[in-house]
Amino acid sequence: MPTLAFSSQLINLCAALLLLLSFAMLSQRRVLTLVDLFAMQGGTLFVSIIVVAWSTGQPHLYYSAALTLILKVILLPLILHRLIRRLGAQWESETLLNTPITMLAGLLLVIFAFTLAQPISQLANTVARGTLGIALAVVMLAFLMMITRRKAVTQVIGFLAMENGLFFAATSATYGMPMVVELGVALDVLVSMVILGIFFFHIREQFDSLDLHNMESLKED
Amino acid sequence: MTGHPTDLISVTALACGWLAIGLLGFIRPRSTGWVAHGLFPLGAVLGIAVTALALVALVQPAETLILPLGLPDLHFQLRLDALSAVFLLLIGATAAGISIFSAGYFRSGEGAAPGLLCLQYHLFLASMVVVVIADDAYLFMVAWETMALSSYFLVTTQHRLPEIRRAGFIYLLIAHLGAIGLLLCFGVMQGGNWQFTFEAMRAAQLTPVWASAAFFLALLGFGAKAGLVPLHVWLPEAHPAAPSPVSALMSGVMLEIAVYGVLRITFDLLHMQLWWWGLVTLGLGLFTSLFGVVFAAVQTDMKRLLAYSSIENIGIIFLGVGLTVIFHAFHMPLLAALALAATLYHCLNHAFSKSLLFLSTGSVLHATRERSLGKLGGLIHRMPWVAWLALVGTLAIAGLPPLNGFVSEWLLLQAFLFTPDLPHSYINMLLPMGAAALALVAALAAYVMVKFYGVIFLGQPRESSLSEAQDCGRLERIGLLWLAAGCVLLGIFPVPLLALLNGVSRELLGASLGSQLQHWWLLAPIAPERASYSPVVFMLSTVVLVAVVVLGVRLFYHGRVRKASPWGCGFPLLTPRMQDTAEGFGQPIRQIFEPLFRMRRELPSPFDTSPHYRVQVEDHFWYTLYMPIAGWVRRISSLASEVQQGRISVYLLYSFLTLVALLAFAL
Amino acid sequence: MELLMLLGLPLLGSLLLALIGRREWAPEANVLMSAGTFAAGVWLTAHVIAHGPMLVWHEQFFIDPFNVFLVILTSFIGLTTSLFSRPYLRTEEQHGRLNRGQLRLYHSMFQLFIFTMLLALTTNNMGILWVSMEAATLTTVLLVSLYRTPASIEAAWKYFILCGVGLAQALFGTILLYFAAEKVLGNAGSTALLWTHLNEVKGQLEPTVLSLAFVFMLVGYGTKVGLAPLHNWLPDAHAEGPTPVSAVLSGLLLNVALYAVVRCKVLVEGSVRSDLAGNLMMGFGLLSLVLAAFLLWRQKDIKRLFAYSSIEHMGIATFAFGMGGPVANFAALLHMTVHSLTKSSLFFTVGHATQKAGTQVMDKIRGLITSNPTVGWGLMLGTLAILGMPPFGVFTSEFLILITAMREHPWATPILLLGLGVAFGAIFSRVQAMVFGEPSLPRLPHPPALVPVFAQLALVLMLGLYIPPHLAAWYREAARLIG
Amino acid sequence: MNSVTLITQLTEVILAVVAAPLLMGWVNQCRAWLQNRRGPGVLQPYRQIRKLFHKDAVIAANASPLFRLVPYVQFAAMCLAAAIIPSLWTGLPFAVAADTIALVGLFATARVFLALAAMDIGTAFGSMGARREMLVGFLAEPALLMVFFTASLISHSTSLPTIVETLAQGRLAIYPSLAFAGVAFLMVLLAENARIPVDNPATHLELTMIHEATVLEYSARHLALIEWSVALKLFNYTCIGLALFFPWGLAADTHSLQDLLLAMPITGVKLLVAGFGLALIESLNTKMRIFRAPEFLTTAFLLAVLGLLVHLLLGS
Repeated sequence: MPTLAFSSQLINLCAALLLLLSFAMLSQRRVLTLVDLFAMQGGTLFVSIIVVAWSTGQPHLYYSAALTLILKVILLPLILHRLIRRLGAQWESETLLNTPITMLAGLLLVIFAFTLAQPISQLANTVARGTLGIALAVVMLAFLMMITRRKAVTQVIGFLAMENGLFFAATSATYGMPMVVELGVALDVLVSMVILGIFFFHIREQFDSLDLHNMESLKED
Repeated sequence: MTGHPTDLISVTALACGWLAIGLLGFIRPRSTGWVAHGLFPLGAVLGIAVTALALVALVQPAETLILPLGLPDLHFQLRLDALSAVFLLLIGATAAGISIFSAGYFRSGEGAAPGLLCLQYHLFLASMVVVVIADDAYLFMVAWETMALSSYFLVTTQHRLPEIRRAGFIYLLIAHLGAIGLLLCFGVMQGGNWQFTFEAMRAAQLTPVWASAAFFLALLGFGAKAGLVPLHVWLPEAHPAAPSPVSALMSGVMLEIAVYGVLRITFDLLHMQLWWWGLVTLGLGLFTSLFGVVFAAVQTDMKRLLAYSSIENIGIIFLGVGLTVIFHAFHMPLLAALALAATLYHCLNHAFSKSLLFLSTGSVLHATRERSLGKLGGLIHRMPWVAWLALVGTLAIAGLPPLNGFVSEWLLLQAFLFTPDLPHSYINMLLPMGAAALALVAALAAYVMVKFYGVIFLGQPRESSLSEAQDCGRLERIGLLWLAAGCVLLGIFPVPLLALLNGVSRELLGASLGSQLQHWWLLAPIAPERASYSPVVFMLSTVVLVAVVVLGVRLFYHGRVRKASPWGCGFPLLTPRMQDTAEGFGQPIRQIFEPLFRMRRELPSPFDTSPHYRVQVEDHFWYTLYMPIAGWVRRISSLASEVQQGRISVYLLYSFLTLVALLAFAL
Repeated sequence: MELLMLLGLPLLGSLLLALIGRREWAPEANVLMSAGTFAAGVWLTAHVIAHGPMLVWHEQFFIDPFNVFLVILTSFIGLTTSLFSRPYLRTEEQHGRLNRGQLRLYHSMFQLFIFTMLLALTTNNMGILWVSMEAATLTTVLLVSLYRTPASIEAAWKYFILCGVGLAQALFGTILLYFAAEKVLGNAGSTALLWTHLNEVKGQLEPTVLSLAFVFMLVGYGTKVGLAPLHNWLPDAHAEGPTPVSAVLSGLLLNVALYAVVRCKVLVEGSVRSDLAGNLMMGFGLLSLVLAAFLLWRQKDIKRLFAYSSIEHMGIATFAFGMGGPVANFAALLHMTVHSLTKSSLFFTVGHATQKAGTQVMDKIRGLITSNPTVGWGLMLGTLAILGMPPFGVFTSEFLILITAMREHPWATPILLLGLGVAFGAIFSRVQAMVFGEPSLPRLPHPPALVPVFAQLALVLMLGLYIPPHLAAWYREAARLIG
Repeated sequence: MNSVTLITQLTEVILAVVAAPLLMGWVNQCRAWLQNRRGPGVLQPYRQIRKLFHKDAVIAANASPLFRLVPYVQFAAMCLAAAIIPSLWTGLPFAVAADTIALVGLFATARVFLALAAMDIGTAFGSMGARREMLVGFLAEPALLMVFFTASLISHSTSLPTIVETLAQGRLAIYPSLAFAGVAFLMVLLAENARIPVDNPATHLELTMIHEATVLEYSARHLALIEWSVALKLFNYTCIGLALFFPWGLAADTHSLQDLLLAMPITGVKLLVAGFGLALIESLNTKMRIFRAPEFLTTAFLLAVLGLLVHLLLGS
């Protein structure tokens, strides 16, 4: 198609925004800001889903959009904020890799993801073609973030960001999974969040810090 | 499939009977009386029954039977042919003696509960029977490993002693190695049609390469069980560790079962035999026998000594197998039959005489609580029964006429004498070396046995505690007598038995010594003018001559005897400790065969106030073969443990990289 | 109906126990529930055997021979584990390592875990499969961290993060699968994730997408199977959780995860004409086997030891599934069965042993066979069984796998044998030292529940000597389904 | 086997038993002459034996029945050996019952029993003697066997009479293999019969003696039997040597009486020569250290095997 439909352009914009945000998260070291970024990512996701729903007229996508809004934009960030305040874990200690190199690695990942998604997006008959690649990139960047961070909280945020990427893939590339599945996934995410919340306190009381280097005792010697 | 397989069914029933006896032990597991005087004699009776059945089956055509057990598409197949029958005979006859002995041997308060021992012991027997009659790879493996397991538990009866635990571990490890070899061997032999019945394997046509692979895998698998060098290391550990009846069973029967496996695979399942297999087997056998006997000569623990002597005999047996293969490969059926007869006969001999000796060491152990040769001596006065019966076993193992050991060695040497007729020039240059080595081994065996018997039973007791040693009980005597009688009979009437063995050679080689054995009293395997030996005449004339001389001396002179203290060449005070010790007896051998050993010496310096002397002889293979392997495993595992190093980021990195790699691979 | 009972009972049970879990008789209730579930499982099985595969509730649930045998296995081991945990947890409570609240959590989560397992097995929807796997992870995370000790927290955290991330990949794979499927089945809502439908049209699915999807799913579910190098969570989780949990992790969770992988493999093989999936699985299998075998030599903690042995055996099963073909699949299914039976019974005995010793360090446990013969023999026989000693069933499956490997992929045979040999030496040397020798342990307050142990070992022994024709036919059917 | 052969068999054995001490006496006499001594005369061994038989036996207090049995076994074994070895004629029906291998076995049995008896009393010297006896034995036996093998490979038989007949008929064919075998046999003979250079029958010096140490505890009739069997052993070995390497003149068929009668003087002469040769060797050599004995015997063994190889190589 010579020029993309407006909706597609919007979706691509959202996709680009998501990618940008994940890079931002990758480089961000203040935990609270990280949470905000995560919330913004959720927001972008929400917008994109709305756009897809509107452009394709798929009713059930509105539900999932609502889910996203409640869960990822409002609920989880709130919980995280409170937790972090309670635990006093505002500052991320030194990352394992320094920022420039992390960025570089991220860039390579994006390229890899695009090449990977290339053959697939050829077959995509959905409004947005490149989205799958971007979703993959987001997932991988989140992965990278989890690898490089040292605090339990940031790892969890990375985990959630990954979830975002998946959601984005599900909605934009395939117009959303069956409702049952989405509900299930959402439920899982919520529950896991709760459990993680509990966990933070356990970790705190056991190691009196959320730093992961305390948790390297189980190994083969 | 000949009619109704009555013999086979009854053999199976007897195996189950042994199993049942074992389970009965659990009715009153702690009562020695019930187990020892109730169940073990019963087991012995079953053993005799097995013997009788085997004798019947030897002359009858093969029978087969399929049990509705096992894998869904591979039910348990059983087969009873002449070869199985011979080894059934071996198992039954030996087990009968050992069981009756054990009935008197197992005392309360020794190691595990008698009921448990009873179960393991009879499971061991039953599994050996099943191995011999199994006719498909799966059942064979199951029975084979059950045999290994039950014997392992028997070996570790006294598991509180660390060296016994070690022995058990080494034993099971090497047994497992062998089992793996066998598994591979069967995998190779199925020959493409993926049938694991022996029937199909007989039909399979392998290329020479694969056939050789199968043969050598079998040699590995069964050699590990038989104690072929360098897989022998478990034997001198496990045999001393086990209770004596068990060592008797393991050394006298289990090792021969391994020989059965080799014969079954080489001559029955494989459709071709290449002469160089025989050469390799023969070489291995020679080396093993020489190795075994030389090490036996320097041992100071009586059961270790016997274990090494078992290694020696296994070597001789494999030498016979090799010779058979060579003759068979060159299409000399009669000679092959001769060699095979010698092999089987030696199996029987070894079964009887070695278990006899192990049992007598058991009695000595019970009477004196002493295993080291350095602390025994003079027991012929305290325990005459054991001593005189052990003398029979000693002479038999030493291969002296007119006992059984000599017969098989005679046959083997005869077989060797025919090797110049082989069409292959440098084999018949080589094989006489074999004959020479065999002669050397036989002579060394005599040396070893004189040491064994002389140090334990003759001379003066080296420890004061020996003076209250008690002779063995009635049941034990019966067991020993049974085995000793076996040795003598096998020695004096070889011809009828060899005639029975004809069935085997006819089955495996398509030829037999049948026509050569017409006189029951004269053993002339090829032709009387060529070579002949008549143990009956020999025995009789010896006895007559001795009697004549004794009477003559009594008649012409007198029988007056005065007792006096021994004459010490004018040396005033002789003490028992001045007798030759076991080390002393081994010293010349240590000197002559020095390079074979790895010795640690502690020699006293002339200025020592309290000089003390210690020599420890060890096995090269342990240090050059087994230690390095263990080292490698340890090194690799320490490398592997680097993977699991505790940092979650690293773990995440693993999965990340795996993902990336796979994605790249999938594209 | 049977299905309703099967899934309903454990769910109900978890709620119930969440309420009354503090009561004295909570363990009995737990046993009761598990027994009910088992009964339902048997009923369901009978139904399937009688009437063949069933497809119920808008095709959302699908029972065929393949998963029904896992269903009955799962419910059976759930039952035995609940039987075992009764005295075990009582003793733990007396030792003051657990309080009533934790017991309540344990019981309710145990039932929930069983529920998720059964859901994952019976569902026909790849999405629901994913959801229930994730749920299983969550429940087991709580179970692993039950003791609240630093070590257990750490183990649970690693377990959670690694499996969470892994499962995220699996979800991506599922999305890709859906992406490919809706091309064929149309975006007609929910059918495009139903395995039965996918299975029908697998020939038309887009190969490139599916191969990518399989990679993601393999990495995802493979993490839960414990395939090297994704296995790192497994030993920690096994070693630090309560022993009943280790038993169900090894006995059930790994099986179910492998089940998920195999379901995906079936689809992918149908679509991708190459044997990519098979090769990947074989590679992972061998790697896990060998790595685990060598790591076994480094172990000091008995539960870690058997955890690694689980990795090893999962490797073998994965390898067998990778090879494919009737015999290999048959063997793999058999291997899954005997491994879960043997390994869970092993963990039961290990549980008692460690409770007596008050430590999991093997050097401190000696002479079990003297101090407590039943435990000692259970451990010894179980070990011999798991090491593939005839006449136990593990030997049967390994025998079949080996001969198939020899036929199909001769190069793999030495690797398999190397792994098996090394593992044998490692495990046996340690277990022998614990079972034999001078006793070092006192007796226990509560008589150990060893009925499950010997029942399961007897089953394994029977499978080694005699596979009932029904069972054989059933395995064959399942093997045929997997193709 | 008819009565004639039986009679010849018996006469052969009886002659051997009777003549054995004579040979011993002759050898000692020759040694005496070679050492410029007068010597006790050839009948000395008979006197010795007779004297011993008349004495009362003194036996160590802790001797077992085995100890008293052994001398008889020794003597019986040597008689059996004499019955197998064709000293006068080859028609020996008993030889069917035991061939050369059995013969070697027979010697081994005798030796083992002697060693056991020596250990029975439990004195330092007895057990030392036993050990040395066995040491000599386990090297000498294989050598002897190999010598027999060489001969039986030539004659395609292991029965001694057949071998001898074949060799005798062979009209002076040269067998280089037999040359090797001959030397080996000579060395074995020296070792087995406790002659110089391996052992010295005349000494009782504890540290050097081998055979004597084993019989230290025997006295009177037992000692007599031992002495006699020792003489018989020497006789047997000599006859084996003669039969293998100088087989001419032995009566082949047992029915022509003059053959039989002719055989006796021939054998007698051969024995006299052999005895003198033996004495000569003993006088020319000195006894070697006990630790050298293994080397000596290993040489013998190697020579015998070499003979075997030479035969296979040259086919003669």
